[in-house]
Amino acid sequence: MTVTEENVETLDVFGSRARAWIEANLPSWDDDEVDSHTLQNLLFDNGFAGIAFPREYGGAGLTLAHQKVFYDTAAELRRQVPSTYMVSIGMMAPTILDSASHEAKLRFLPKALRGDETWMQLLSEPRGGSDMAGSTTRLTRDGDIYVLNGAKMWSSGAYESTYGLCLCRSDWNAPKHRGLSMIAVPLQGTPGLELHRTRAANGNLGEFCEESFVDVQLPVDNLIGEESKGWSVAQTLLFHERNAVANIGYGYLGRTAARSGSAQRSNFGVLAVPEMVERARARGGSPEARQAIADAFIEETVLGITSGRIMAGMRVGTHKGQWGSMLKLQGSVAAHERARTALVVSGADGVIWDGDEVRIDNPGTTWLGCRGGTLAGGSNEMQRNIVSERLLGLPREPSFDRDLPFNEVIRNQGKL
Amino acid sequence: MTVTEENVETLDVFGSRARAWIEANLPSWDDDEVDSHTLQNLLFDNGFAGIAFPREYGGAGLTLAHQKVFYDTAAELRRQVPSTYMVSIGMMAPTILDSASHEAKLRFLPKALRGDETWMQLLSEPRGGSDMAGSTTRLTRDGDIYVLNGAKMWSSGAYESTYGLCLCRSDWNAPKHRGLSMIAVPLQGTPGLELHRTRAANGNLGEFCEESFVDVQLPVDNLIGEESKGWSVAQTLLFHERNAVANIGYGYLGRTAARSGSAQRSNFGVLAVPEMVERARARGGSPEARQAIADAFIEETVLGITSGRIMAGMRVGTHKGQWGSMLKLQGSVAAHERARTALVVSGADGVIWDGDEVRIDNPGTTWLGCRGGTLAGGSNEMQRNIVSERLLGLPREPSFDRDLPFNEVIRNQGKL
Amino acid sequence: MNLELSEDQEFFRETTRKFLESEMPLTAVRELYESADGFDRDWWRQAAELGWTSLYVPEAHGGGSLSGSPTRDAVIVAEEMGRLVSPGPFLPVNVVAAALARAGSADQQAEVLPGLLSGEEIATWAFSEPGGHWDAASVAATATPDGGDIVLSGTKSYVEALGVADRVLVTARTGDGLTQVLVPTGTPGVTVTRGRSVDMTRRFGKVTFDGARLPLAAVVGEVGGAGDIVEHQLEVALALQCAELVGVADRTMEFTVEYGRERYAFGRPIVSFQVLKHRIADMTHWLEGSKAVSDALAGAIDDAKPDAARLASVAKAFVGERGPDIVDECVQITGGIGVTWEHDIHLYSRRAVVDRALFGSPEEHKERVYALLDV
Amino acid sequence: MNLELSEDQEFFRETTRKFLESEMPLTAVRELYESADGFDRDWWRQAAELGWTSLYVPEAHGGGSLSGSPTRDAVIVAEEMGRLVSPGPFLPVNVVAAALARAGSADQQAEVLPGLLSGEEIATWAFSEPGGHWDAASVAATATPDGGDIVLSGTKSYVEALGVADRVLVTARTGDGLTQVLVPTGTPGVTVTRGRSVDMTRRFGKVTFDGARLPLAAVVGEVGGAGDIVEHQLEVALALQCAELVGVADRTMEFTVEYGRERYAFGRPIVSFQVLKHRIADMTHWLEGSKAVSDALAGAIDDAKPDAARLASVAKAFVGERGPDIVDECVQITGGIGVTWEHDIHLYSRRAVVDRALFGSPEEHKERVYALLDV
Repeated sequence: MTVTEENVETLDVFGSRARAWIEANLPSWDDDEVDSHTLQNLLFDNGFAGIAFPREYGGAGLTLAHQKVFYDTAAELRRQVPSTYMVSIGMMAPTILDSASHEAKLRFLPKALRGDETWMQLLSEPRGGSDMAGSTTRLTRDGDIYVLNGAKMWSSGAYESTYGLCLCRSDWNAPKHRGLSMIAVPLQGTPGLELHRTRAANGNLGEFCEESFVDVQLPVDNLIGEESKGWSVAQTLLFHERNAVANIGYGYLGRTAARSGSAQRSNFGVLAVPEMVERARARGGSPEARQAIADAFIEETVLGITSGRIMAGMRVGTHKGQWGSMLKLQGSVAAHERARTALVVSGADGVIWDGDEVRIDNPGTTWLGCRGGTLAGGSNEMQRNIVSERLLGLPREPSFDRDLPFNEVIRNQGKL
Repeated sequence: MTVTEENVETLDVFGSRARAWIEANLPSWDDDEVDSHTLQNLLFDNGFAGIAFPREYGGAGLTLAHQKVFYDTAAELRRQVPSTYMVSIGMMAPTILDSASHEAKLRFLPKALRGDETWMQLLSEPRGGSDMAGSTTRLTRDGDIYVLNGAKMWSSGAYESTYGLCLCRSDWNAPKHRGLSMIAVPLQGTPGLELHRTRAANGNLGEFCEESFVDVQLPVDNLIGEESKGWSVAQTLLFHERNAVANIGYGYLGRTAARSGSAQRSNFGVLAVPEMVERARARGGSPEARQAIADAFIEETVLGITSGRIMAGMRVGTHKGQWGSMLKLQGSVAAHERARTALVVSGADGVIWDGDEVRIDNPGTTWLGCRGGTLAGGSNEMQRNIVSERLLGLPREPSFDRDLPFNEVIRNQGKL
Repeated sequence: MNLELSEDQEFFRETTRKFLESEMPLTAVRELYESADGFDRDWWRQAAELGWTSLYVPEAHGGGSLSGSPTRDAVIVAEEMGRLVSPGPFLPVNVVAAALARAGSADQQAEVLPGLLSGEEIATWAFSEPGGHWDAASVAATATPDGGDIVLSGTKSYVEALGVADRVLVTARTGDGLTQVLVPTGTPGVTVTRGRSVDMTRRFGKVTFDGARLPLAAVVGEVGGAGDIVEHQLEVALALQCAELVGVADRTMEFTVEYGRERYAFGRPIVSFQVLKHRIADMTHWLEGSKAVSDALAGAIDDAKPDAARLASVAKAFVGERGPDIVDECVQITGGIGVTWEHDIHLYSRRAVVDRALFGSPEEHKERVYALLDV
Repeated sequence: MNLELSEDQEFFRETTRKFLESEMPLTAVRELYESADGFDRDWWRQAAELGWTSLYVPEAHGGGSLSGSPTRDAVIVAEEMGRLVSPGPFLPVNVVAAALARAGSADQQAEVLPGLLSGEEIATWAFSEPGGHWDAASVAATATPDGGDIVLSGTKSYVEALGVADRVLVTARTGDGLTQVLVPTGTPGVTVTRGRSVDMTRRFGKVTFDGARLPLAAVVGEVGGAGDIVEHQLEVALALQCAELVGVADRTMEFTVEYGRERYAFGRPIVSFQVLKHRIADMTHWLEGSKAVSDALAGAIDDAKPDAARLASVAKAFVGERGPDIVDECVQITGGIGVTWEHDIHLYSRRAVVDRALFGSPEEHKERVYALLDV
C-alpha cells in the first residue's frame, strides 16, 4: 500500500461523500440494468474507480477499507454497480500494481480502472492442472521483440478481454520456478493467436477459453516484472485471485450486493436457499430436506461473517497472509455441498422434465458442473496445501522437481 | 494352506457331522454362560478346534470354508462358542503357523488351539504409533540366550496371556525393516518384565497394557522366524489381525454370532441399532435421528454382505491380498459414525444422568473413546495407505528412512 | 457382479459387453443425445436377440433365464449397460415382463410377451405421480370397476421410454388396494406428454388418464389386490438400477484412476498424493460395498427372502448415495477437463444423477429402512 | 474472540486467563472430578471478584460491564473457561443475572443480585424438561396463579449446578404463555435430585415441583408474559456456550498441532503427511468460522438485532457440530494416547460433548433455523 494513514480522508468523511454521490448518480436496482462499462466510466470519471489505487495510476488514492464502504453503501442504497470487472480490476490490476514497472503501470492501469481495457489471466495449460509452475509455453527473445509459442486453457473470458497476463517459460535450464516470465498478450486480432471457447459439461459454451500461440510477436515492454522472475508475479496474481473469490481485498466490488440481492443464484448456478425452500415445500418439506437447507443457510451465513472477521483481522493486523485461500476453500466446499442439497430437495423433478427441449436450468445439470468451483482458481487440494503450509507453517509436501533444471524434469516424467 | 482338495472332507459331509455334534454337545444361548476355556477344550478334544490348521499341530486339517460352516451352524442353532480366542487363535496362531519352525509349531500350536496357552502381540511402542518398523526395543544375543530391553504398549490383554509375540530390533546398522526380529516372550512371572494396564479415557482400566523389559532373558528357540527377518513375520501378523477384525479368515470364530445375537453392542461399546431406535422413539423419533439410525443399519448390513463377498472372492480367486484392510477400515468408519449417531439420537440424556455416581454406559462417554477402533490395529490412515498402495498398486508414500541404517534414522529425527 | 457366475452367465456377460462396445460405444451414445427417442429400434431388436428381454419371460412363451434366477441374470446386463451408459428401455421392459409372468393372465402373456421378447414392442411401467414418490401410499390415480370395464383417472410421471411405448402398465388405486392395468398408449382418454432428463439418452414422459376405459381383461392380477406384485416390481426395478449404478461407478473409477496414474503434477503422478490415494481407498470400499449389496439384492428377490423389501431400500440408499459420490469424486480427480463436454465423465454423472432420484432417493429409502426395522 | 477488544477487555481477558492458569490448571480440574459439586466455593468467590458475575448486573446494584455490552464481555470469560475446561456456574449465574436485570422487580434485584455478584450465592435456570428440548413449546410444567400465590407443578431436568444453587429461575407455562418464577431451593414441594454428566466438573440436576407455592412477588416479569425474556435467556446461554466451545476447540487444536509437529513416524513429523495437513486446513476453517459466528452472536444479542434468534441457532448448529468435530479429529491425530485417561484431550472431549447436547443439539437448532428462514 502506498498510502499512509495521515494524508487519507477518514472513512466517515469518505462515507458521507460517497453516499451523497451514489444517491445522486447511480441507478437503482429497480431501474433498467445499465451496462457495466458505462457504470465503470462513470465511477472513474468521478474518482470512485480503483478506490485503493494510487492517483497517479488513475485510482482514488484511498484504502481497501474505503473501497468496502463505497460498495456496502451502494448495496444498502440498492444502487447498481458494475458487475463484470471482478477479474480485470479485482485481480489483474492489483497484480500489475504490485509487479509492473512504473511505465507499465502508467500505460495499463488507468485504462483498466476506467473499464476501457480489460484484463484476464493466462496461467493454466492443457496438461498442467494445478501445477502452474510447470508451464511449457515458450517465450523467446528475438532481438527487439519476444516470441511466444504454446497453449493455455481455462482462461476465463479471454474471448472478450483486451489483454491476458500470460505465464510462460523463458529459461529451460533453470529450476522450474526460476525460469518463468509474465507477459501481457493482446487478445483481439493478434497474429498467431487462436482462441476457442470451451464447451461445458452441461453442453453450453462456457466462460473458459483455450488459446494457442504460434510465433506470436510481443513488444519487450509488455513484460510484467523481470524476465524469469515471473513466478512471484504469478503468486501475487493467485493471491489477489483468491482474495477476490473470497470477497476480500481489491475484489470487494459489490458482488454480494448485486441487483437481485440475496435471492440470486450463487456461483455455478446452484440453487439459492430461498429456491430450495420453495422446492422443498412443494414436495411436502421432508425432514432431510429441512436439515440440508438449514445447513446451506448456516454455511452461507457463517462464511459471510467469517469474511468480515478476516477483513477486520487484516485491518488490525491479526490476520496476515493466505486467509483468502481458507475462505475460497470454505466457499467452494459449501457451494459443492449445496449442489448436492439441491438434488435432495428436488427429487425426480430435479433431473426429469416435461417437453422435448434440452434444459440446463435444473439441479441435476448443475450437479454435473458443480466441481467447477472446487477446481477453478486452484483446486480445493491446492487451497488446503496453502492453508496448511503457508498459513499454519506445516511442513511442505516433498517435491521431486523443485531444484532440477526444468529440461530434466520434463525428461523424468513417468519415472517416479 | 497345506491341505489339498482331494483328501478333504466335503463341506456337506462336514456340515452334517458338525451340526450333529454341535446339537449334542454345545450349550444353548439360553443356558448359563459356559466359560471359554472349557468350551475350547471341548472343541479341541473333539477335533473342532483349529479347523483350518494341520493335524500335526493339533488342528482338524480342514479349510477356512469348513471353519465358517462350523461357526455359522453354531450360530444358526443358537449354541455357545468360545468368545475369547480371537487374538490367540484368530491372529497369533496363524502367524506362528505361517512363520515359525516345525519345532516351534509343535511346541506352541496344540496348546494354543486347546486354549491352554494364550498368545497376544507386542508390537507398538510408546512413541512409535503406526510406524511399527521403527521399533527401538533391543534384542541382544548373549551366548545361548537372547536378552530383551525396551518397552511396549497398546498390548491387548497381555495381563492375562501366556505369551506375547514381541517385535524388536536385533540389528541397528541395517535399514529399519531389515534389522527386526520376532520373539515369544512369556508374560507371567518373567524376571525383568513389568506390566501395567492402561486406564482408558472413560476412566476404566482397559484391555490395553504397557510392558517394560529390563534384561529379560529368553531361550533362543523362542525366536519366531529367522533373526532380523522379523518384519515379514510382523506383516503376516498384521494381515491376520486385519482379517480377524474384518471377520474373515482364521478370525472367523463366531464373533458376529455371539450369544446375545444381533442386539449386542458393537465394538467399543457403541449403541447398537435396536438400542438407538428405542432411544429415538423415547424422544419422539425425530427425523434426523431416523435418517442417522437408518444409516447405521445400512452400513452394518452392507459391511456384513461385503465381508461375505470378499470371503467368496478369496475362495474363487478374484480377491487376493489386503482386502481385510478395506473391511477393517469400513468397519471402523461405520463404528465411529455410529458413536456420533448415538449422540444425535440420545440428546441430553446421552451425556447427563440422575445420581451422584460416575457412569460410563452412555453415548457421551463412549464418544470419548470412539476413536479406539479407528486407531487400534493400524489407524484408518494406515489402512487407507494399505488399500491404495498394496491393494490398488498406487505409488507408495515417499519415505525418508527406508534405506538408511537405523542408527542414522534415529539421529535424523527432527531434521526433516 | 456376482463372483461366482456360471459358464452360461459369464458367456452372457461377455456377449453383452462386446455387443455394447461395438454397437453402442460412447460416441454413439453422444449421437443419440440429439435424437427424440434416445435409442435406436433396430439396435434394440439386436439386443433382444441376445436375450436381454427373455429373462423374465416363461419358457412357454419363448423366454427363459440362464440360471433359473432371472434377476441374477438381468443384473449382469444392467451392470454392463451402466459401464457404457447405454441407452434402451431395458429396465421398464423387464419390469413389465416380470409382472406379466408372475401375475398376468394367459391371454395377456400370449398377447404381450412375444412382442417384448423380440424387441418389436416396448412396454413401460407408470407408478410414480407428480412430486415423485415411489411408495404405494402416494398412488392417487384411481382404477374404478364399472360393469365389464375398468376406468382410469389420474396422472403418472417420470415414466421411462413412454414416448415409444406401445403399452403402459399403470399402477392405480381401488379403494384401499392397488390395481394394475395394462393400457395400450393409443387408448382414448390417455394423453402422453413426452419429456427429457439430464441423462444423454433416457427419455421419460407424463401420462394422464381422463376416465380412460378398458375391459376388465386388461387388469393384471386382482382388482385391488396388486400390492405384492407392485412391491416385487419395485424391488426388481431397484435391483436393475443399483446394478446399473455399480457399472457406472466401477467404470468411472477405472478410467479415472488410470488417468491419475498417467497425469503428472509437481513431478509426480497425481495419484501418488496421499489425499487422492486415501480418497480412492474410501471409494474402493464404497464400490465394493455397492457391488456386494446390489448382488445380494438380486439373489434375495429371486429367492423370495423375507427381508428382500428392506434390502432393496438398503441397496438403493447405499448405492444411490455412494455411486454418485464416486462419480463426483472422480470429477475432482480428473480436474478441470472433467467439467467439459469433451470429456466422457459427464455422461456417467448424468446417468448417476438420474438413477439417484428415480424409484426413490437415498433419503426416502432411508425412511423406508427405518420403518422396516424389526426392533 | 472479537479481534477488536478494547484495552479494558484485553486486560479482562488476560486477568481471566492468568487466574485460570494459576488457580485452576488441568490438574486441579482432574481433582474436582471426584468431588460432589465439581467446583470450589472459595475459588468461585475469587472469580466473582474478577468481575465474572458483574457483567449483567446493573451499576445501581454494584455491577457493570466493561464495554456496556455485557454479552460481548461475558464471552471473553466463556472462551477462556473453554480453553482450560474450567469449572464453575458461570453460565447459569449470568443467565439469571441477565434475566433479573432485564425483567426482575426492584425488590428481586436488590435481594438476589448482590449475592450473585459477590459469589456468595448461586442461582441457576431450569428450563428444559425430561426428554431434553429447549423450546418454549415443550415447556409442560405449569405456574398457576392462586390468590396471592403462584403454584408450580412439573419437572425440570439438565439444570446446571442445581445441587449447590440457592435459587432456581423456573420457566413454566401459564395457559398459552410462559411464566418465570424465582424459587429458593428449600421451598416446600420442591425436590432436588442431584445428577452428573460426562464432563469432569459440570454437575446437573433434576428438580420436581409438586404444587410448590410461592408469593406472586416471586414471579419475574409478567405472569404468562415471559416469552421474550426466555428467548433472550436462551440466546445468552447459547452465546456463552458457543464461546466456551470455541475455547475448547481452539486450545485442543493448538496442543494437537504442536504435538503433531514434534511427533515423528516414518522419518517425518506426522503433520507433514498430506492427509493430516488437509484435515487441519479444514479444521482451520471450522474454527475460524466458529470464532466469527460466536462473536457475531454476542454482538447481535446486545445490539438487539432482529435476526439474533436465528443467529443464535445458526451459531449453535455450526459451533455445536464443528467444535466437537475438531476435538474428535484431534483425538485421531493424537493417536492411541488420545484415548487414555492420562492424556488431557478427553477433558476437552467431555466438555464438548456435553455442550453439544445442552441447550439443544445442532440438529434441533437446524430445525429452528429452517423455521426462522424468512422466505
